[in-house]
Amino acid sequence: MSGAQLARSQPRISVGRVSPVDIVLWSLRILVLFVVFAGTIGAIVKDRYTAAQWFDFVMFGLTIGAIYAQIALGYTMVYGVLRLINFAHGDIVMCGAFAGYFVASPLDRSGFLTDHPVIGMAAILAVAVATSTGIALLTERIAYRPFRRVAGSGPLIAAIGVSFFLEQTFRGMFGSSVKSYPAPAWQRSTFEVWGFNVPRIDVLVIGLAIVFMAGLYLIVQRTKMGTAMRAVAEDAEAAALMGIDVNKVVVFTFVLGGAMAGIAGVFYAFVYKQVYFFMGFTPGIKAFGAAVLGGIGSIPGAMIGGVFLGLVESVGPSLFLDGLGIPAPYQLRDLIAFTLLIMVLIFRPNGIFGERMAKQRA
Amino acid sequence: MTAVEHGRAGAALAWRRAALVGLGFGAGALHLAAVGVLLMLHQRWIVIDTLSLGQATVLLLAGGAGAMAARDADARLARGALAGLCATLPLALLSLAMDAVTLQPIFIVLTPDLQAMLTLGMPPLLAAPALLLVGVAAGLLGAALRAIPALSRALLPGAIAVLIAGVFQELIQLMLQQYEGPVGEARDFVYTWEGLTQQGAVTVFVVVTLIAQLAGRAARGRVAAMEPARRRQIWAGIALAAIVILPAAAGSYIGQVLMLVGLYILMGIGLNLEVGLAGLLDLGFVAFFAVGAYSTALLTADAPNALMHLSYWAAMPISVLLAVCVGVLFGLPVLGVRGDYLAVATMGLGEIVRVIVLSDFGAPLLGGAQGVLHIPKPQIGSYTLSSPVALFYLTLVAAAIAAFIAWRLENSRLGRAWMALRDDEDVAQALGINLVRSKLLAYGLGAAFAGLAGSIFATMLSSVYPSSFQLLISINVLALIIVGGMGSLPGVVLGSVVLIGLPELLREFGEYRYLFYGAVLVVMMRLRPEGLWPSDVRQRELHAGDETAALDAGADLLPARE
Amino acid sequence: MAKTLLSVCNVGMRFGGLVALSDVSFDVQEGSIHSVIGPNGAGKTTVFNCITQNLRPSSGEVWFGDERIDGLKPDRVAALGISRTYQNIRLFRNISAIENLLVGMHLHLRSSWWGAVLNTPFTRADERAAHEQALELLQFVGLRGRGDMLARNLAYGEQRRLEIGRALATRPRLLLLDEPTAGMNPRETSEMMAFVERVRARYAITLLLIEHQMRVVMSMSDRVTVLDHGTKIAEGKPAEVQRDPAVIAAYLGTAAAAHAVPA
Amino acid sequence: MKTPTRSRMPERMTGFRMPESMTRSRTLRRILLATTLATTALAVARPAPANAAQTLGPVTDEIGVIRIPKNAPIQIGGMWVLSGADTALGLDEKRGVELAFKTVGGKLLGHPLKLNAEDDQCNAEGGQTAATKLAANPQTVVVLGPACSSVATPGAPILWQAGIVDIGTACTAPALTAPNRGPQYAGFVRTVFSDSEQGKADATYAREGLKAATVVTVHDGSPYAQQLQQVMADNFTKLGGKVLSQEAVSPNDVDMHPLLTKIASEKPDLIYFPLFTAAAAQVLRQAKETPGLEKTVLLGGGSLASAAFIEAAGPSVVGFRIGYPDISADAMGKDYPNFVAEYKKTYNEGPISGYHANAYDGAMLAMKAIEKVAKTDSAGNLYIGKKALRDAIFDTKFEGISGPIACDANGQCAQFKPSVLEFTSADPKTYDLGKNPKKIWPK
Repeated sequence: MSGAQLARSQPRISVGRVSPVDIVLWSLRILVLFVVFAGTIGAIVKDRYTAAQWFDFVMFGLTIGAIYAQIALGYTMVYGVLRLINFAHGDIVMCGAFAGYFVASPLDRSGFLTDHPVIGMAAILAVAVATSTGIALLTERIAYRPFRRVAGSGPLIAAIGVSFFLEQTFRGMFGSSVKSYPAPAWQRSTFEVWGFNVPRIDVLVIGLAIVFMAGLYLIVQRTKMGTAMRAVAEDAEAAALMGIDVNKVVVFTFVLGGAMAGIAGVFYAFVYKQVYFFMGFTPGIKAFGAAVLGGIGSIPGAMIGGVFLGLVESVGPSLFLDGLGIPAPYQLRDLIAFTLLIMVLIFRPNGIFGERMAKQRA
Repeated sequence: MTAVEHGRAGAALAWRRAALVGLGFGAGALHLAAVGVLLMLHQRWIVIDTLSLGQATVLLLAGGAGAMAARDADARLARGALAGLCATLPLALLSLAMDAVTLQPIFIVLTPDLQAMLTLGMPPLLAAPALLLVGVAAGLLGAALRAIPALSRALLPGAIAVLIAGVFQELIQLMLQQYEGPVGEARDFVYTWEGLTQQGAVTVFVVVTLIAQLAGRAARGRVAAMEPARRRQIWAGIALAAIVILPAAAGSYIGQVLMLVGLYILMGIGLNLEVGLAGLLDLGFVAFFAVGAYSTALLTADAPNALMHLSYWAAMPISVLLAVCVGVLFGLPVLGVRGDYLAVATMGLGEIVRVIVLSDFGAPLLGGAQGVLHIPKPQIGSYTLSSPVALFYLTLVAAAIAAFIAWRLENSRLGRAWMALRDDEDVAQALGINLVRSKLLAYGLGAAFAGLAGSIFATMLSSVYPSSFQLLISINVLALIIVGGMGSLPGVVLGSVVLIGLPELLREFGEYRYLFYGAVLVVMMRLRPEGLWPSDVRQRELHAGDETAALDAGADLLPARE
Repeated sequence: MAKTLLSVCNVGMRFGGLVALSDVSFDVQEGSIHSVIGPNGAGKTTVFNCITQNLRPSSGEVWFGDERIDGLKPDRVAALGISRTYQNIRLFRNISAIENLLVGMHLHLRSSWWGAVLNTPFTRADERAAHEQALELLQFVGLRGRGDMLARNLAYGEQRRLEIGRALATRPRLLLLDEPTAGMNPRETSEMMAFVERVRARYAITLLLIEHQMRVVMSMSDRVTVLDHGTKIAEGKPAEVQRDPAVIAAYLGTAAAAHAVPA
Repeated sequence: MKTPTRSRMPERMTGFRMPESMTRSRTLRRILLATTLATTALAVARPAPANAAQTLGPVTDEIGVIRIPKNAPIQIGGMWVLSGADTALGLDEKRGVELAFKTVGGKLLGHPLKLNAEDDQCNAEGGQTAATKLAANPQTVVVLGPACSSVATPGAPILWQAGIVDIGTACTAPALTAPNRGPQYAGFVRTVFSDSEQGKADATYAREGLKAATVVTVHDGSPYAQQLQQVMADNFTKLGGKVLSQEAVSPNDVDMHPLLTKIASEKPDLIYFPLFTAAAAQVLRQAKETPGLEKTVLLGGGSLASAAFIEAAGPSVVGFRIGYPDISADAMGKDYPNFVAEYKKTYNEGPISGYHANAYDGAMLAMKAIEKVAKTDSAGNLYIGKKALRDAIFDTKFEGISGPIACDANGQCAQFKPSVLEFTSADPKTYDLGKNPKKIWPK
């Protein structure tokens, strides 16, 4: 039964037709809701955090969420067009961050990044985007194109292979140590919004992420290539019959996804200051979760899903788990993320915001 | 266009292809150099003071390019030479570049050592052409081997034997190490601890070439007469026999490696029920493995947080049962989730299990980061199965039982229901197949095998740590059944040997294990997506029904078609 | 008059805002051939899905014999004796023809999975009987000797017949055929008609048929229901329906008009 | 519908497809039989295990003698994590050993030294395989490593069963050298301190040096960090302090802000986080940006004493403190600076993790002990008694570059003198134990 049917069928459950499966699913919902509500009430009763601290939680969530959102865009577009979970997308983010590092580091040492922040950042972003895009295209050409028409798990496995390959290649070439991104002074300063202190870099990341994502949205919605992309996502065969060059569309998709990955990589590195070969894996998986959350194939969905995931991850442990008195709640942060992902997959496989993707993708 | 022009265009195209093939191999060589593999290989001799593994790799790449380029009928050798040239070109350029600028601050492995390897100590301006020349020679040789079958028949077996003897020298020496007397002397003649001696290499080459010539002539007729399926079976039988005998003969290390292979076979068989038969893509399989391991640990260990102190044999069935329960619990919520989404959902479930096992939240029961220690080994009477070889045979028995069960299930009513589910869930349901029951059975039975593997794993290590239950395990198991051949039992065995056994045997290159792994996955998917040993098209009408059909002949004379 | 086997009462089906069926009712008499016709998009296949519970009707009731079946799971419906084929053939493409039939017999095999593992005599007997029946059925649908071919490698007509064979393997009392002659030329169509007649003769089952080709409908059906835009516009004997002004109106102006105009 | 079975049906016909191997191939059955026989024969005829009393050449030993022919290398095993995310940790130690070999010119007693380094993947199963492989090589004299206690736990008993001593180079779990560690660990020593001492010292510093009344600890789910923070927390309580909470992160986490905000709400005097490079750098950096933690002292663990950590943490590292064995001139070997210079020269980067010096000392310990017990016969062959070597290792005392080395009865060889170091510069090139970070306690 597809998710769409499941969702529809829920309200029609009548006594006598309730199966054990339904009972399990309902108890699952009740359990999660219980944890959320009891935890929240507990946290409110404990009253441990000040308003400024809650604001900080939200701000951190928005920042990481904005980055998740950008990575999620790559997943969502590729999945939309190719029905492929590009498992290596997180590693393409890593490639961008690495490329950016080799520009940012000398620029910072020479003082250029402090003196000319805009030009410096543009240069870093440009190199990162170029690298990520190039590698995304290479992987598409070498590893994914042969699977264009293959169903089953082959493409997913190839993508996993690409992921390992990229990680290990970068480890081999640049070493396994953690490299530190520069932190010019202007990034570290904070300013005040409604009496709360906000780090400038966070605002910059969120702001630029919105700008880039809006740009992407316009490209997909307004340009000829974007229209072709949506057509292929809807029905690749029909689109090919209409004279759309599917190859070109796929390449274009990877270009867009790679570019967003490069940008996300640089932002990620500027916020968290570290690059190393394994850095892309975890955010990659989480961003995929964000894409599913928002309804895979939907660009606004990926954005909202990313931000939502970031918020839940940031606020959740303090709000739900700490409230219940669970020790070391931040160790269970991934638990919250994955529970959210699974709940969405079970109960709303089209995503919280997706509607149109109904049948063929569930 | 005239025919001549056509021919000319075709020839130009073939030349271009040869160059491209060469450059492709060259890019591979460059990649190996840049990530440090080449240098690491260079530090290992195949034949001492003569040929390093790194040099052999470069030669093989150039030779391979030559052989690939020599596909067309004419100008084979010349094209091979071109391809060989192109295959060494990137390395030659790299050596020149390294001479001009220091690349090491960015690319950490582009060290003077690598430069020394590429130039053999010569000045770069001289070394680069020399390298290209070597490439041309290797390309020529590769092309010649392809073009002249007699040549390859004469040279290849010996060369391959030398290569194997060199690459696996550590392993072979370990196996021979326990023998003294003539075996020991032969060993010392052929090997030193660094690799093959020169006289050893020559000996191996000559002996193997002779054997190949003699045996080849004798066996070719008989083997060729056999049908391919049967030939494959014989080979499989021999390979299986080798797996069974080897640990007893070769000692604990091989036993240990094959034991890991056996555990993965066990898990592969389990996952194969889920993915190969029922089509339920599961990336959270490691959770069942963890449940099996932790149940055994908590039921038997001499640790403060252990629940009981049962014997291993009592704990094992309980562990399997618990794994089945968790499998069913896993399956219940994701019953309605399909395809790639299912993969992600199960991956999430697997990660949840790992996070809980690791967490301080679960620590009072599960031991948290410190794991559970002091798990006893299984005992039969007064004999303790403590050596890797003994435990290997335990695993082997478990795997054999699992394979038997899986094979019986595959050909049963339930197996058919699973295959129907895999192909079309809606139709299967419309034909009266109970989805909930069938899927939960797939999860439960798959989990049983993983739980069994986990249980053996726990007693093998005498300790369990949460770090042993990473997502990587699930990916490994999935990859091995796909590399082996989806839905095929021999494929599972083959996949485990290639993806688990081989990297274990080449542990000295462990640093690059996952690079190899990634490359294998991609290459496999491109060249042989159906797997190394795909499941046969199952012959059910004619094989089981032939006799009936023959008996019925004459009784039914209805036309075959309307 | 024979008794009613299937009764569709005021069934409606909505997809979000889209109304696919509204208030459709008809009865199928035991032993008859009943056809559902209508222009493209009239909701014929949706009716089938609502009967087999591949879709749950949004409103109304479906009765099979004395049992109300709407809201049941499709496998329960199949167990009660309703089986179907699909407009675009949906065989299990990656298993052999005979295995397709064996899957169809799933409901009537009694062996359990552990019986299979232990290879009990009961399981063996069960499987042997199933195999024999499958061979018989294979013969009946004219595929004897082709049982080991993967279903996807069979010719189109063979796939159609195999799909019917698979539906028969569940031993239905009511068989739903969704455009069995779709994509066939006149000769193949005649063969298929003869085949369907043989099915009815041999298995004594009730048939509910969706059909586009009027020749088939008019010559085979005992009774015809006409749908248009999700509502029933006519029902009756073929000849009556043919004369019905509403039906003619529905078909005129569509591509199918040529077929619909009475000969 | 039950169709009666036709009597004409041959018995063989069943619904199942018999595997061809069972219906058709007699050859396979023969192979199967031969296999069983061969296995049994081999299992019976296998050579006796290595660890029995043995006399070879001039040496007699209770558990066996290793004979190294003239010119053959002395084979030293190594097991560290050499792949995956923790590669830097293991590689750093492997390099420490390689440098130790280099200082003696790559030769010992006229035999070349050969390091057989195995990847243990920093997990128990990897350790089991690595140890089994090293133990299977009868020429393995001694094994250096591992870096991870979860490797040593299954690995050391396997090695000792073969009569091989394992010198741990960074595995700090207290249980490994506890008095009740069991006879299977009799062959395990380590040239690195135990967490219990480190944790105790850190707690003492926190109470006495810092006068901290409250602490929050953070670990990353690794056995090392979890154990260390637990020991520290227990001792801190014992000394009259209050542990506000014990937090944890996962090693790949990058966003520590929420955690630190939570910690800030508890207003601790001290945050103790003995994490590894990546996560520790994040905690450190982000703690500086978290309001409410301005006055809180941060204290890290010994795994952070490396240039790589300075590189990863950037400017926030200045003023950061770590608990570490005392490496001031009087406590620490004076050769350490030379060692670092050599390291940089050889590997073109500064030390990439924190335990290279312990590994170097482990290798030196092994070589000194070998020199003591090895005997050469007239033909130039070298003989080493296994039990004698073990005893020699326990007896050897010397000044290592990580401090004095001398083993107690339980195999604890690194003598622990506590100290606290403070980083003084954010430039990785200035990394120099003693200067950056420099010792600030005890004064």
